[in-house]
Amino acid sequence: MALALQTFPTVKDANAALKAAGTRYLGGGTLVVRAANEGDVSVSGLIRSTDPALSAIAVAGGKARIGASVTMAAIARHPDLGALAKAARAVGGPAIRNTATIGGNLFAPAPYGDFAVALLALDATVDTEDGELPIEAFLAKRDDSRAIVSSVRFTLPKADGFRFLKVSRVKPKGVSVLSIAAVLERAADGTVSSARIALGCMADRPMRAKAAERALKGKKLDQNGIAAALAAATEGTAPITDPIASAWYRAEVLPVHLGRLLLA
Amino acid sequence: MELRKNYFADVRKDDLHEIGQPRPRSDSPGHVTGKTAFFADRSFPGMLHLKMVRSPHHHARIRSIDTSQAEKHPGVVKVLTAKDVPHNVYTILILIQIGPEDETVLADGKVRWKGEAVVAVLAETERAAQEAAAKVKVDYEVLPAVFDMEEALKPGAPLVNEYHGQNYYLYDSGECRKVRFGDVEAGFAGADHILEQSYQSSPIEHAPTETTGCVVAPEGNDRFTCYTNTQAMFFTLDNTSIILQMPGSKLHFVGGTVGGGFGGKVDVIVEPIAILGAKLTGRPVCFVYSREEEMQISSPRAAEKVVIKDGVMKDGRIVARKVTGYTDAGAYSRHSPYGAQKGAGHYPGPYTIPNVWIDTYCVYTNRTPSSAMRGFGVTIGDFALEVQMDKLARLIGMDPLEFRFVNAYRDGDMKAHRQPTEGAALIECMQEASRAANWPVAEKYMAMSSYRKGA
Amino acid sequence: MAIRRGRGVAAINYPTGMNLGGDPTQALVHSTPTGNFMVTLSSVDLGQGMKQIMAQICAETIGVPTDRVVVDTADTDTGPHCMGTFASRGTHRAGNAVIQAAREARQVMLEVAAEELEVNASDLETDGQGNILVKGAPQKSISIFDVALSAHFKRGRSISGRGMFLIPRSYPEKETGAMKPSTCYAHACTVAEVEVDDETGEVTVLTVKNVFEIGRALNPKMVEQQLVGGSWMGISHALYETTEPYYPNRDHGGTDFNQYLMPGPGDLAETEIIVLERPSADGPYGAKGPGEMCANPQIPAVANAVFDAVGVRIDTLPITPERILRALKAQAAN
Amino acid sequence: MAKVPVQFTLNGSEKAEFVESGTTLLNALRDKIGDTSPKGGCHQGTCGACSVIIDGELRLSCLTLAETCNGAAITTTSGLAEGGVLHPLQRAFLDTFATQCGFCTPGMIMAAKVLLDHTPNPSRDEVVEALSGNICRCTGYEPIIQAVLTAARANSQNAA
Repeated sequence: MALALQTFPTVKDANAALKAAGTRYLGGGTLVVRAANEGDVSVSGLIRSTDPALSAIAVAGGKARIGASVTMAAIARHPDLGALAKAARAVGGPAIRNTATIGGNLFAPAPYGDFAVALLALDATVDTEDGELPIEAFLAKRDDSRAIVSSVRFTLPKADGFRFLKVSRVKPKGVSVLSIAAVLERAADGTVSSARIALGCMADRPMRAKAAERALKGKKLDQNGIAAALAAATEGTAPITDPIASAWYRAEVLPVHLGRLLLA
Repeated sequence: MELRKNYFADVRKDDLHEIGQPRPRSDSPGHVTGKTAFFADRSFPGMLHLKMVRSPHHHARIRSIDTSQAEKHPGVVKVLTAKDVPHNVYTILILIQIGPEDETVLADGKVRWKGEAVVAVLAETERAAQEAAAKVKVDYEVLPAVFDMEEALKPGAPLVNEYHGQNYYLYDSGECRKVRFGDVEAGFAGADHILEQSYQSSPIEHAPTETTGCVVAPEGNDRFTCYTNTQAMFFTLDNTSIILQMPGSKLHFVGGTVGGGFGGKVDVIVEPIAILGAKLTGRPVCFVYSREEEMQISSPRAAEKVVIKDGVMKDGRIVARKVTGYTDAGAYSRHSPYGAQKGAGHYPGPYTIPNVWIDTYCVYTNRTPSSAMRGFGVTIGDFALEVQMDKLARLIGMDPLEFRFVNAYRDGDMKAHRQPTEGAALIECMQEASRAANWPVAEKYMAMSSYRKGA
Repeated sequence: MAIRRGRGVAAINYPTGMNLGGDPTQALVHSTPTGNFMVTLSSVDLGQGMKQIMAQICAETIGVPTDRVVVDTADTDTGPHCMGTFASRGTHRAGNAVIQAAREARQVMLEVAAEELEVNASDLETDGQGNILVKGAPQKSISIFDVALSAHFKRGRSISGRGMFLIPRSYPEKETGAMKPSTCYAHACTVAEVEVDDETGEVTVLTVKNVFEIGRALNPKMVEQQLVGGSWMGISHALYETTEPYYPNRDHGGTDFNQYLMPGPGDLAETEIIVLERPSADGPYGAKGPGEMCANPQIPAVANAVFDAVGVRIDTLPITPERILRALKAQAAN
Repeated sequence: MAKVPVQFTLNGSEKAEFVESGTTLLNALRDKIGDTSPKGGCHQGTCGACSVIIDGELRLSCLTLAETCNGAAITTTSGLAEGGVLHPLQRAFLDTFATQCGFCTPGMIMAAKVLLDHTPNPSRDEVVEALSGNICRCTGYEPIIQAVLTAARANSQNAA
């Protein structure tokens, strides 16, 4: 069947249309249009929604709600999302960032999806018509998810509390060898009071480095303080092997890069 | 960039009007305005799109092909299989008498690499061609495959290509192209040190920004105009003429504006089948590789293995060099037998060595056929040779740059393939590099010249 | 963490042409009625600028400015045979064919001029600006514009020429390998300076200093284009590129420009290009083929620099961070 | 096959066409409207050769469906020269010998134009970032970076 695009004014109507076989939701197009161009004939119906809520960014009271159609470029230039600008700019070149959406990034398979790694570290929640879901739970079942993501919510990190690193072979734009996002809070004595560390490319989708997080609690961010966290960094990971790097390499250099990020 | 005119000024006249002038490129205004016409910038009413059904297996027998569902698919105009191609088994270098014909335009009974073309679908739209291609049913019996050159050369390895009968190209000199100069074993026997090392590469893609392709328009006069980005117009025309058993006078090729070649567009792959499609349908046909096809289906630079054994004296002279080169041709010859023998003509590199032994093999494996690329037959060899030179220098405790001066060829020196050196300039390049990189070498090397008195 | 620095050198030569197959190219040259010149070929311009170079070669030979030459190429209905654009043969083979054709056309042009000026053709020369002068008496002259008009409408002469350049095939001798695999050779020497991160195996190429000897820089700006781009490709080959990252395993081949790795605009080494010219005896105005060899010496130079930096040899291309890291770990284990 | 109307301005002039639903802007521009300056190098969003400017933003026409561009203002490289006078970027690409095969050039010029429209005096790093989604296989990028910096200098001199 030939390809056809249907546009709906509300997410609700679009969700209803997605019930039909052979349909897929069109976000920015970096995944779906590419698949169609490359001859994926399993999709014949593209569904999108022009619901204004999908394009809205709301920041208030230290919390952010970002519509799923908001692009990486829009996040990168938003004055209240400065902490996330580095992570948003890590996605693609300028044209891709004008296209790639925050909603789409949640579905991007490794080595893509660097912004979703940031969202995971932020402990974001994902809104669909089924309600609000913690991002970790959402990512776990994203392959079966049919409901349109309408927005993503998270608490803005404290100044300097958010760290992000993307390692790629090609500069300034290349896909990830790995990416790391960390939200760190520190007590008055400088020790880590809470840590959330998310990893990209260390599994088929973004994952938390929970052993490293635990090992970091109560420690100072110095060479000795982070040693246990680095030793535990690869616990639970199943890195991908792809043309960029092997699982072996990713596992070998994860502690190195995590250490550099934590000491930066 | 700096032109250093002080070198070779005695053999060069610099009084020309147009030569040596940095004239603006006549093609650039078209490029910057987007007006330059590449082949794909031409389209014709009623143009069909050709998509290829490709083998999902590295090596398999084809039990049957069922195109019936594809043929019924809306928008499909023609489906082509091996039986539609007049002269289906070909090889491009047959034009210079390098046979045997060993490759199928469309697979016939067997596939020998993952991605091999099996069925061509021509439809009104790209989408219809893609949908119909998905409906072609091919029943395969998977066969053992071989990917490693050393494995392929062992007795009992799966036979990749029956047209050769063994997993290497048979030259008139035997299983390899040979160069024999001096007495290499005597050279090793008299050497202060022996160093044998092995070097390896993997396939490299030309990755031009414009993918391989062509647009074919049937003319009213029983001729076909093919707009193509081939690197070799008549090579392509003449091979097409053979494959389609069609007089060359029926073919008109237009090209010459190519979005990057680097050797990747010298194979004759897209044009014959597109012209056949145009002939059988009477419609214009467009066959353009997808980026994925360009990356994994079009011929890459061959993987190579190079084993170098050197005998070297404490004073820096290399007295014997034995090189064994293996070129991974993949499943078919294309240009690889030529590349392997070009390697034989290139070793032992730009050095004068009295005792040389060279064997270069062209080996068949079940991977994408390799072919020419920028530096064909030489690039990987130079990597091996020049890393080996670095190792030799360190082995005998010499500066690596000085070590090269000791061995550099100069005018009149006899090369291993028995041609006297002419027009050498290696020494001068190294002298200039020594200055530019602030890598000083002994004055006697800076005083050397590629010239030899009386030569 | 340690960033360790090293440098390496490599020197190479490169053969011009496809002698082992037999290597012909033809060209035709003719003038228009107003003294512009058309070069007809079937050679292909891949972006290296062949059309422009053939125009300059024809212009030099005829004795007119380059902007009076038009190159019509890569149409098999009009252009005579060319083997193709590969093997660093384009400039050398087609250039020689254009010179031969242009010389023949020039001879007719001078003969017509001689008739108009009532002198011997052998006493005439061109000024490169579009005029034909009597040697030693430059006040006696005629424009090529007028000569072409005369040839067309008065003298009935075709100012045209045919060029054919053939390197006959060299058949390697079976047992000794005696052969003539090439005509002239270009040369290069490259010094590369790198930094290696010994915890990740990542390599940064800081500088490459390339010296190329190319016979003759027919158009220095275009030579620079080739050499700069080639130097980039050489580094790319050394450190990044392959379609089969786990060769001979066939899995995980890249299918796009994200997966097929090449240095990006943020990865560029500081690149110095120095050109020497030792004109080749058989090249057009001494030119050799620089297009391929310019991408070769960086590969071993970078490999040698990596060794100089961290003391491990990577003898398998590409020299990836993984290969370096594995070698460093093996080195540490010993 | 269902056809849908598309209507937008291309380089200042109104265009209206019917295309099959799901047609990319790249194919609509090239096959229907006849502007072949955007090139199809990958159709994956990985090479940048198809770059165009849509409502002031750099976009990849191969990933953009034509029917989503209704009412938009689209600029392509073929529309940059005014009255036969080259845009400063085009001039700079000529002067610095920044084109070889020319296939990536229109996309590079689009990426550079968006940069200079927002950042008339970019740093080298900003130029590198702006070009980072565009692949060139011939030049090694340096001449293209120099072309953009040259054009920026020419612009600022004209403005002064």
